[in-house]
Amino acid sequence: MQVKEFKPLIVAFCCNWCSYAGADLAGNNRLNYPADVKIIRVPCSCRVNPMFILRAFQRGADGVIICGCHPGDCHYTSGNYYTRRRMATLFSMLDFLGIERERTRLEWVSAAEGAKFAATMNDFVEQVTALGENKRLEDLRCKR
Amino acid sequence: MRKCSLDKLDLVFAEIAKNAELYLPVDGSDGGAVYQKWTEGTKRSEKLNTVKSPKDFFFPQTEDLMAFKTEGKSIDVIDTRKAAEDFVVFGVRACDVKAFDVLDRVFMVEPQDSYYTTKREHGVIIALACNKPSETCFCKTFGIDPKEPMGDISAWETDSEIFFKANNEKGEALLSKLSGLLADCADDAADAQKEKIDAIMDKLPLKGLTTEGFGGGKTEELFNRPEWAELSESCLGCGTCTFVCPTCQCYDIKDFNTGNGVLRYRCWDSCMYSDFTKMAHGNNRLTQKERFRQRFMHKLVYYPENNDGLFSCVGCGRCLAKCPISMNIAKVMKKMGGKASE
Amino acid sequence: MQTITRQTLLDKAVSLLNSGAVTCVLGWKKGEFDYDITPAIFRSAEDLEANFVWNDFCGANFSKYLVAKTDRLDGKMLVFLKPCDTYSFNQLLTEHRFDREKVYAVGIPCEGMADIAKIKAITGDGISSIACDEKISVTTLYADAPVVIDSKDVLLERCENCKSKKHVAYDELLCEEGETIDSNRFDEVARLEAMTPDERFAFWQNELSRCIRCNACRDACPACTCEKCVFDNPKSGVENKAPANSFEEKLFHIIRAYHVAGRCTDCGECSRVCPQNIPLHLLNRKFIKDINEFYGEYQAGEEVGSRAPLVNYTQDDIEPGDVFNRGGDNNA
Amino acid sequence: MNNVAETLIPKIGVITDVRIDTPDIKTFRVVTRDGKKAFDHRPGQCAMLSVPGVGEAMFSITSSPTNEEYMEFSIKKCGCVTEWLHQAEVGQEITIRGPYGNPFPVDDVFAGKNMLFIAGGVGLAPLRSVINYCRHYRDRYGSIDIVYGSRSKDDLLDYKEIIDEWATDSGVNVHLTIDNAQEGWDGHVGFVPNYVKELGFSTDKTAVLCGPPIMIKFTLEGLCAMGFDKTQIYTTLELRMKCGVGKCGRCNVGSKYVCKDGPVFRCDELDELPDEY
Repeated sequence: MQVKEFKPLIVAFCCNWCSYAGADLAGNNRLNYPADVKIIRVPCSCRVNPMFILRAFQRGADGVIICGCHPGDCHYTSGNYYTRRRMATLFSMLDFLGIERERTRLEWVSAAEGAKFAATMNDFVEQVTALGENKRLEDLRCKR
Repeated sequence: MRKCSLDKLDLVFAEIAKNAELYLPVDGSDGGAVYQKWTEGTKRSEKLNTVKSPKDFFFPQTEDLMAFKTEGKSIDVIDTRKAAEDFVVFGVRACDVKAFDVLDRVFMVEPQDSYYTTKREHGVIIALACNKPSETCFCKTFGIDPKEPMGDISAWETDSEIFFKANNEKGEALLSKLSGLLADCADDAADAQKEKIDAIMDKLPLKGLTTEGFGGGKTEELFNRPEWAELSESCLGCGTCTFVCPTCQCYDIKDFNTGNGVLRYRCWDSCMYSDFTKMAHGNNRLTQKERFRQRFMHKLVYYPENNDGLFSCVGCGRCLAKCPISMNIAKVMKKMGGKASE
Repeated sequence: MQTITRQTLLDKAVSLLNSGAVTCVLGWKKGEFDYDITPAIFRSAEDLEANFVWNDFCGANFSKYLVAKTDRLDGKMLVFLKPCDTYSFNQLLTEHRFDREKVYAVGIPCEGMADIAKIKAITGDGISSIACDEKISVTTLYADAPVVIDSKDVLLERCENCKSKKHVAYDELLCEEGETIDSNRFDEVARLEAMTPDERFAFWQNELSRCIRCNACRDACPACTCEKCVFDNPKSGVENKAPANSFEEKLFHIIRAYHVAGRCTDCGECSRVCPQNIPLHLLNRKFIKDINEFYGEYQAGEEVGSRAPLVNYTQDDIEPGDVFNRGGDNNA
Repeated sequence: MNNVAETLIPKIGVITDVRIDTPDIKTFRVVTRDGKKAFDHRPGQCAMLSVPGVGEAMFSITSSPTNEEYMEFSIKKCGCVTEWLHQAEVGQEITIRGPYGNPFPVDDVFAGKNMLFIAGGVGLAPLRSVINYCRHYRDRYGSIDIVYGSRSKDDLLDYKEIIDEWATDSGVNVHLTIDNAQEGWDGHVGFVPNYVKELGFSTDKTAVLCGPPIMIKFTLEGLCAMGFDKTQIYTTLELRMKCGVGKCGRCNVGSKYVCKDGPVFRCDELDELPDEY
């Protein structure tokens, strides 16, 4: 029997002012990262509500990454500081419920860091691939 | 009537489980009893009753109704109904058995609800008399006798033996399959146990609670009574009472978009919820008082009016035990209607 | 056993009501049995005399009622507050959820409230009466003699791990000023943290799978005072009246705990009211423990107007990636 | 068991025509995939229409049963389902199940009677079915009076049909009114209840009312003041519904379920229900 190779579905929430442009730069520079990363542009990383992350998992994501501006560089002065607190507590809670901590990540990627964006995505995809399918936050109804 | 010794009961369970799934109350990790599938070694709960009622077997909390595939402007309906398997539920109490009658009169009248009806046809209920009723019990108020539970088979338990009596063909068919394990006995064999139950029933604190003042035709008399305001004053508007209730049958139909189609399912709903009657342009029950009143008026007046005087409360006492603020139908009945004689 | 008597509370309530200082009293009303006590608003001295109770089963936290019940109130409402209730009281004031001027808060001492489920686990079903004196004495239909229980053995979980005997808000205090307590309330959280992720997952799967989505936890929670909850909003996409699968159970409880994180005073009402005995307080305590460890000790409701940790920041906060690398037993 | 009929499982309907009636009301023509009517109905009955993924809602069938080709639904935009329908195009499929509820007693009680129809706004939708039924079997009924009012001329439903067909029928008197005067309107201006009082009908009629609750309330008072008995007046109710067959409990008022015991009620029957509709 042929085993289908597992390719994780990754949802990346990217801040409009930095990492989204960083992704653009990565593309312009022909840097490779897997096509399984689906980018969702948000006006600021702090726009990401914990519900977004859980809903991404429900709808079939195997990993969720949030990319924002480096601390101190937020377009709106302090948005990413709030993101940092929110994600720290949320990720800790997910871990508390026994959900693999490697499935979620927060990274700071500026508009100039195309290479970092690609490297981060490659690394995260590799990490989630190693974990396998998301079973602990899956919604069976959404399985194809 | 047939009997076997209690230490042989597991053999009886094993025999039943050969042909059908068998469910019975077991102790959950939180201390409350819950219906679970029997497998070799499953230990029966000693608790009087389960936290959730057995209505789940026929009317589960969520149930898929159908699915839709949409493409462009076209829609396909997919019938997701599956053929029901035979199953047996052991240890249902007299009150909960009566609750099936209440539900039958909703789901099995025309147009019949096929989801409920097929499960009902495939389920065999073995009802068990209550040896140790709780202080929250008041089934007698609604004419239910815990020593004579109905169901397809009635059962009585003593310290050493268990007695079975089939009440219909379905029950007789099951008992005949167990004939190798059961011995015939006189029809009055369980009478001593029945007397013991009667003696306890006489001591229950709610024994005097009556349905006097309730029933069909009492709408006008009860609806505008000032007591509703006071009774509902601290109601949180949660759905605990409705979800543990064996007779509450209101449901919601919802669509869930799975990303590759639409699943239409139904789930229990509660008249205590603020959005129960909310429409696009308003709500005809705006405050908790009205929603609270609806629940009790439905059980004590509207339902009996439509169902030959049958109340849609069976006195199982679950809401008495579980309401976060300890407001319940017994308090409502005492305040609004006949008084319990001490 | 409670140190303050029903009579003391009754006298206070009646005198304030009769003097016109308050127009109604939020108190505990006796039920059918000795333990099924309902929060109620008393408007007359006669009603108080006849129905007011104070015993080991007065667990209900009244703070949340103030939001709805003082909204269009003429005059003041007297409310009896146990020490833990005062934290919720302050937190609601911080969030401007009720008018302080409409409330006359009387602080009363509390020696911990009893959990009827724990009592029934000892005595069995069929309780005919419970007397709360020095010890709790339970008479049942099935035992010849009453079962006598030390109230300390049957406390509600939140009272076993009582965090404070101090009233942080009151107009009048009917006892000595209490102290906060160095409780062991985070022990169970730490025990879970020390498990492997698989064990933790299995633990929560078992607990949360019992959820029937009755919303009692949310509706009793003094921090859950949204006019319209996201889980009631059909347009939110997550409105689910029943947990259709294990994802929805987790979604509801994670989001609910998260929404009250930093605002939850750890009053324990969620666990007390849960008909399925799910230890929901552990989710809230995990957030409190994390917040304390990441951002410094914070007790919601300790003072009015304090800024909740999740709507605050410093420039050198811990990175989410470092949360698991702090050493200690968290590194399962 | 898939051959057991299940009322909750709908049929597929195709929208074959969308007519823009007023700024917020459209009338949809619905047939099955093979171009037939989905089912037969009686005047005043309802059908459950749904858009998978959006929701299901109860609508009164506005076309008369005498129309054997298709069904029509006049739908006002006010919630999720109706908003979605309003942006639907011809050819769109929806689901349909029914018929639900009790019809108006057109063949027994109404037979031989002089009829008075009073409607406000989209309240004409459920009455149109009865009116057209009575017009079809014109010889079975006495005189027909129709009082219809809306906010403005643009908000009058089925205006063309009213003017071209109803008003030209013999023995049918149409009285139109709008709430506020506007250019291009030389008819009556004023609220429906007041207009009914001004017109002053004799009590040898059977009245059928439908409209916003406030209009029903005052019109009912007006008719009673004229000497009408409540047993002569019929109306149709609307509440939130899910199942349509008296099981889900949502439309329960008193001992009645609006979906199954209504939506048509005689006004004296309504008096026996608690005031919750």
